[in-house]
Amino acid sequence: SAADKVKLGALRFTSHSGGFVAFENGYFKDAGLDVEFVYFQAATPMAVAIASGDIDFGVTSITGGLINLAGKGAIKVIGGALHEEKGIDGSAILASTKAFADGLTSPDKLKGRSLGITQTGSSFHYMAAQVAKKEGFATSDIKMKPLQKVGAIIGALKSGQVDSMIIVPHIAKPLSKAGKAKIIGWINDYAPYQVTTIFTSTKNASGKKDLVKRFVGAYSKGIADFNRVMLNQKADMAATDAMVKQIHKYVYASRPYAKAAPSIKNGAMRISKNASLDLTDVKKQLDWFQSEGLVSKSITIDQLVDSSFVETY
Amino acid sequence: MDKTPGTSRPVRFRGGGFAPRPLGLVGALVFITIIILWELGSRTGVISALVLPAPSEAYVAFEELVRSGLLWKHLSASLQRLIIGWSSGALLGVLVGVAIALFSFARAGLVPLVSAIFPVPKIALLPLFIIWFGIGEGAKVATILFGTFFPTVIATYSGIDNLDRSLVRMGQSFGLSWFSIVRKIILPGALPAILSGFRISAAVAIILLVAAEMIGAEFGVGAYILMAGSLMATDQLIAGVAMLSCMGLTVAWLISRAEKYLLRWRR
Amino acid sequence: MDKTPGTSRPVRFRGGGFAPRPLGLVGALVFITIIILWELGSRTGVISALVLPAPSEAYVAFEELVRSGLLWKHLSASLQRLIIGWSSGALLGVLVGVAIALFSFARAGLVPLVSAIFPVPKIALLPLFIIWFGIGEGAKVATILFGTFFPTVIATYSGIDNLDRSLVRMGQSFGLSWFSIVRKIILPGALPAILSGFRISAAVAIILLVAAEMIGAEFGVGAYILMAGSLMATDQLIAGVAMLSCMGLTVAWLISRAEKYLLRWRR
Amino acid sequence: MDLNIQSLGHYYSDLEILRNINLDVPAGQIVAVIGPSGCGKSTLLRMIGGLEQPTSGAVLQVGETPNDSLNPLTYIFQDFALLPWRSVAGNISLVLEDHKLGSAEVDEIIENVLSRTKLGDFRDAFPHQLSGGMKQRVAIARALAVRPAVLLMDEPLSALDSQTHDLLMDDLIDLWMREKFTSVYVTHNLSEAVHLGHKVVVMSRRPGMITEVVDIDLALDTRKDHPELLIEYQQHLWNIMRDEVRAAELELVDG
Amino acid sequence: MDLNIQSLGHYYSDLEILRNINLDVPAGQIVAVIGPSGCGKSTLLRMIGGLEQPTSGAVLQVGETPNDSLNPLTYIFQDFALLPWRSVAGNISLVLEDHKLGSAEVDEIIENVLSRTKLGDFRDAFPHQLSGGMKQRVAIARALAVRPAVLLMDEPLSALDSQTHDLLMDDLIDLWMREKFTSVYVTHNLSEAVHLGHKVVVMSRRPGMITEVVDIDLALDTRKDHPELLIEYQQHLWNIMRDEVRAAELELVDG
Ligand SMILES: Nc1ncnc2c1ncn2[C@@H]1O[C@H](COP(=O)(O)OP(=O)(O)OP(=O)(O)O)[C@@H](O)[C@H]1O
Ligand SMILES: Nc1ncnc2c1ncn2[C@@H]1O[C@H](COP(=O)(O)OP(=O)(O)OP(=O)(O)O)[C@@H](O)[C@H]1O
Ligand SMILES: [Mg+2]
Ligand SMILES: [Mg+2]
Repeated sequence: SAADKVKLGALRFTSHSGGFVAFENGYFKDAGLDVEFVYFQAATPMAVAIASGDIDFGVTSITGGLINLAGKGAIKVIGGALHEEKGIDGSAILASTKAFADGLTSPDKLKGRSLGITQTGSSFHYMAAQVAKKEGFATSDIKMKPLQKVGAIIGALKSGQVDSMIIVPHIAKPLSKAGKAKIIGWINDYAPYQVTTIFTSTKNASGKKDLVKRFVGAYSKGIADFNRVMLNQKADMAATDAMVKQIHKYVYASRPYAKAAPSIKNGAMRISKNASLDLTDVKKQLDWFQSEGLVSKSITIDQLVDSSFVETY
Repeated sequence: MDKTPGTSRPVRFRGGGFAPRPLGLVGALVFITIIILWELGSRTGVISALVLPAPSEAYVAFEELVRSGLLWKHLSASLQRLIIGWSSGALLGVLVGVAIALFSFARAGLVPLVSAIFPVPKIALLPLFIIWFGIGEGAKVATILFGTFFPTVIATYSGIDNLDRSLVRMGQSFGLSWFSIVRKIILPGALPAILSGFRISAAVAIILLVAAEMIGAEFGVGAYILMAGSLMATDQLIAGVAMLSCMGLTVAWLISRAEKYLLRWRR
Repeated sequence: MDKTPGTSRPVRFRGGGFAPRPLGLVGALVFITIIILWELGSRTGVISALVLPAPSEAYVAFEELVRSGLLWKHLSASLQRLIIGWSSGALLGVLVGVAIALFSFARAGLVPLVSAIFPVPKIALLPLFIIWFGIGEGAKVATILFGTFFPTVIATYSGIDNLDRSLVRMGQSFGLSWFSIVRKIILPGALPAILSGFRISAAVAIILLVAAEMIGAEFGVGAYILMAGSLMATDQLIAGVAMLSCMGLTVAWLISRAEKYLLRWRR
Repeated sequence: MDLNIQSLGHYYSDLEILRNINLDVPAGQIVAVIGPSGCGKSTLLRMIGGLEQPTSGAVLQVGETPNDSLNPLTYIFQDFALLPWRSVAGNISLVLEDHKLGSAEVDEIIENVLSRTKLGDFRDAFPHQLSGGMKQRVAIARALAVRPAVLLMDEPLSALDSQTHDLLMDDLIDLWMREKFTSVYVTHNLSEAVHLGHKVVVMSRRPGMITEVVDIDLALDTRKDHPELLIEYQQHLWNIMRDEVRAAELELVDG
Repeated sequence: MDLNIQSLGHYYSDLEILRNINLDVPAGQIVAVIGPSGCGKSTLLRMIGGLEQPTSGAVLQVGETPNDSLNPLTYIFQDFALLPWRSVAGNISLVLEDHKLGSAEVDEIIENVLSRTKLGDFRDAFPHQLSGGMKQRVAIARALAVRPAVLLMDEPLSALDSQTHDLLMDDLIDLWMREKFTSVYVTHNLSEAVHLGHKVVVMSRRPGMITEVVDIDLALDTRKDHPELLIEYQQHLWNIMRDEVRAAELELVDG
């Protein structure tokens, strides 16, 4: 029988490599899925496009917007992707050189400092709240500056308009190396944290369980390949280069390979094995969003997550 | 007059028309109809509740805003940015527009520059704006100023280009100073075009509130909309958008008043 | 003539002026100067390399785009959206503008609607656009169409409002049909205002490319800029912005040509 | 087609412009209207042509309009009303385009009226390239192009030098001899009035009323042969107008 | 202040408009210019007033301008050139505002010129509310307001009825008797020319050249008493112009 047509929403980021690798290695085809990538420039339109039925699957962080859409019965989280754990590079906390010189040398000094985030209710906002909680001060003690775009936050940090930010390693490391900012801590110290999740429309999750299962299975194979090679790059340089080449077709495609490769390599973060989902942390996140009044109190974890597809913990 | 009236008929009236009369209530009626239809559509499920909430829900969100006292904070922050940004952008725009219309050098040098910079999306330049103007009020006002400046420039110089030069020659023949000619002949003559440019630039300024308040704004209608958008809180989103619409209506009404007074010489 | 030439002097020339002459090269010179200063600033470090790369770096990024063959893909995708979106927006805008200018009902019903909807930021409505038009070309074209429609409406009806009605009366006195009067008297008379509206709406259309291509666009100059922005690839960002500027310059040049031909009757 | 003006009155907001105008314009006659500046002559003409609606009274048309006329009631405007974006020929073709004429016929008509108004060299000039008198001639050419049954002329020869003036006046007389059109002819030139008018209507100062209607019982084409008679009529009209002004001044003194 | 026009010539692109114009306008004299429509009278006037630059030749001014004049060289335009957004009074105050006059003085000047042109009732009317003749009178009033030393008039009385026309012509004669202003007076009305001109310049068809200059040696204020003389002059001018037209027609036939 003909393969099922499936549209997968993606951002051209290294963190979406699970899908790219699975596609390149033919795992989707093997599962009887004819996957077509649909690229987005931002996460919100991707979530809406799933709600409107324009695409079938997407991968992005848990945000207030995602939870609210789930609350309206439009989408369901079905698996995990990026997961912060101790010992593996994850997002870093950066201080501007000015603030660093001024004494902001570790995350516990963030009290009273400004922090650039994209939006209220974004994953950056949540991470900052976790840091504040662990370091023993209120979230409101950090002055959140919503700047919409990562690029804008970086600009603000470099020019000292904000004191700090939280950002993925392949951006954090070069900035720090170039002396434009200082890494003062790692988010994985506040782990575990389920950063991104795989989600689909409620219709798919309840009506096409078989298709969703096959999709998750194939995606997991891609994740396994990615983790094996990219989290251990020194072990097999040839395999690493081969995979970076695969990924380069999708990420930084407009740049020459030589320029793109380091960014891709630096950007490799652990993707959850078998797309398993840290349900405990997802619950924690939901509670936080509700306690901040960012999403409706009536949304339950069952509305947000369909745990029948992957292993949860 | 000695003809029998049977064979005669009045000369057909051919004049008139081409000049709409005000029908005050129709506008309000249109809004009410749209809102009622929308509400009905939402209630019956014809309009998916997913992204477009019923007007009543948006109204609830608005009430919440009033109750929490945040409305005024948002509004005053935005209005301040709007007024400063728009009025300085419009003023600069008229000045530059006049310069372009009157000086060969200004025209040759500035028109291509305007054509090249106007189409650059403000959002793409947000990082640069932050570097240049910081994340305080400066950047926000500058965004609005930038956005209103260009349409005003174009409306102004096109309006002046379109003036019949014979009135200028009259002014020169009476020995009016250059400044008098500009102020008393050129600017009033271009005023209809400038006011229509203001209509456009004021709407653009309101649109740009959202872009401006992307830059680290805690309060402001734009910031409220952005937050609602990222949270997919569509009821708040619509409430925020409705506030922008009301601002637009207010500005349009003010400009209509100004036109009615300033352009009363038009037949 | 019998006077000695010593006591006589020519009558002072008071006319002329108020009509800039074209100085072709100045425009190019301004651009070249700006780019050279910028490059120098970047090389000497006066302009921080952080967010504003040197023009030469942007040029390298552009070359890369040419070499990879992606340039044409991006350009053709964007141009197609622009042309369809802008031309349908402008056409609809002129039609609605004429209706507003001529029919009492259209004016009363539509002007408030235009004033209320124009200031709504397209970005805020992206989610709605996706639901209404999907994520295909429809939503992108619709975004541009929406953006160009409103300024065109305003420019058109203001332009017609500003026409002297005596020419219309002349047309009526010769028994011209309503349609002839609109086509041969009203539209040509409002053409200068409509063309100036086109200048504005074309720039707005280019600006909106970025917003439009937020909606699941794979190719397009806007998508390229968005991606460059999210990757903080400022060289590509500037290269993309420069492409938009070039589009703006091209459109402005085309409109100038059109004005020169269509408005050659102006003195 | 006769025109029949019945107790017509007009106000612009509070200003009374015309009061109780009763006038018959019989088919095939030229009615000249004279009166002081601002007394409402142009306004009256606009009402006769159906371009404006009187506050009171009515303008009736009696009998049928001829079939071969493209625009039975045709105007020559005091301010010319030329489209600045159309050439001289374009301004004339404007009023022909709505009638289904072949392009050869349109060209022929344009050629004809342009040569009659001595504008042949300026076919393609734009209005702003014309002198005042040339603009006025374009307006006349345009009116002639539609073969009017009734010509409503508002000082049609005012901007012309005496040579061109006499030439076009003769042309109008010839035209009338051939086609016997009906006309209301507003002028401030008494000599024009007595040369062209079958009757001359004298209007008073604002509010414009009809002071007197003078019939001139001389065939149009023979008038040139009776200059003394014409001068007599002219003197008579002059006296009426002077008396009117005197009366007005007395009124001012008394009031 | 005399004006001295030396071998002036002008082209509009390829079209020759004026050819070798040599003319003296002595201080305190009115020079009337007549000629066929489109021959370049308005163009010549614009050059005399410094509003346009001739292709060749020059206009010289000899002697000093008087001090009490607000605008020595003043125009009355053929198309009135009124600002539509200013009232009648505003159009006049426009040309006074740049001179540091007290507002009382400005009001007085406006009052004076409006009453001289019989426009007192229309102080606050906008141009579109005026009749053609009233607009022309506003243009005259505006020119009188600046106490010109040289008046450049382009058919200033063409839109006026005979009464108002004569009234304003008398007013101009009175004014000249009092102030002996210099003037170039373009007209198509031969009677105006002989009533007002110290000399009358007859121009030929385009390209406009000076065909003849007729001196009229009669004091302006006594001319009304010699109607037969004036008619003789008028007839003479008429003959020159007719000959000119005949010559032109012959040329056409031969060419
Ligand atoms: N801007 C222009 N461009 C081209 N030709 C022009 C321009 N202005 C005037 N002309 C031409 O110059 C000639 C003289 O025009 P001008 O207005 O001086 O005539 P005039 O003697 O004042 O005529 P009239 O008595 O009809 O007012 C005309 O043939 C006209 O077509
Ligand atoms: N739109 C208007 N609004 C107000 N008043 C007007 C308007 N149009 C004309 N008038 C007034 O109506 C009166 C008559 O004007 P009209 O143009 O009919 O005079 P006219 O007899 O043609 O004069 P002229 O010989 O000077 O052309 C004038 O007093 C004028 O001020
Ligand atoms: Mg009139
Ligand atoms: Mg002239």
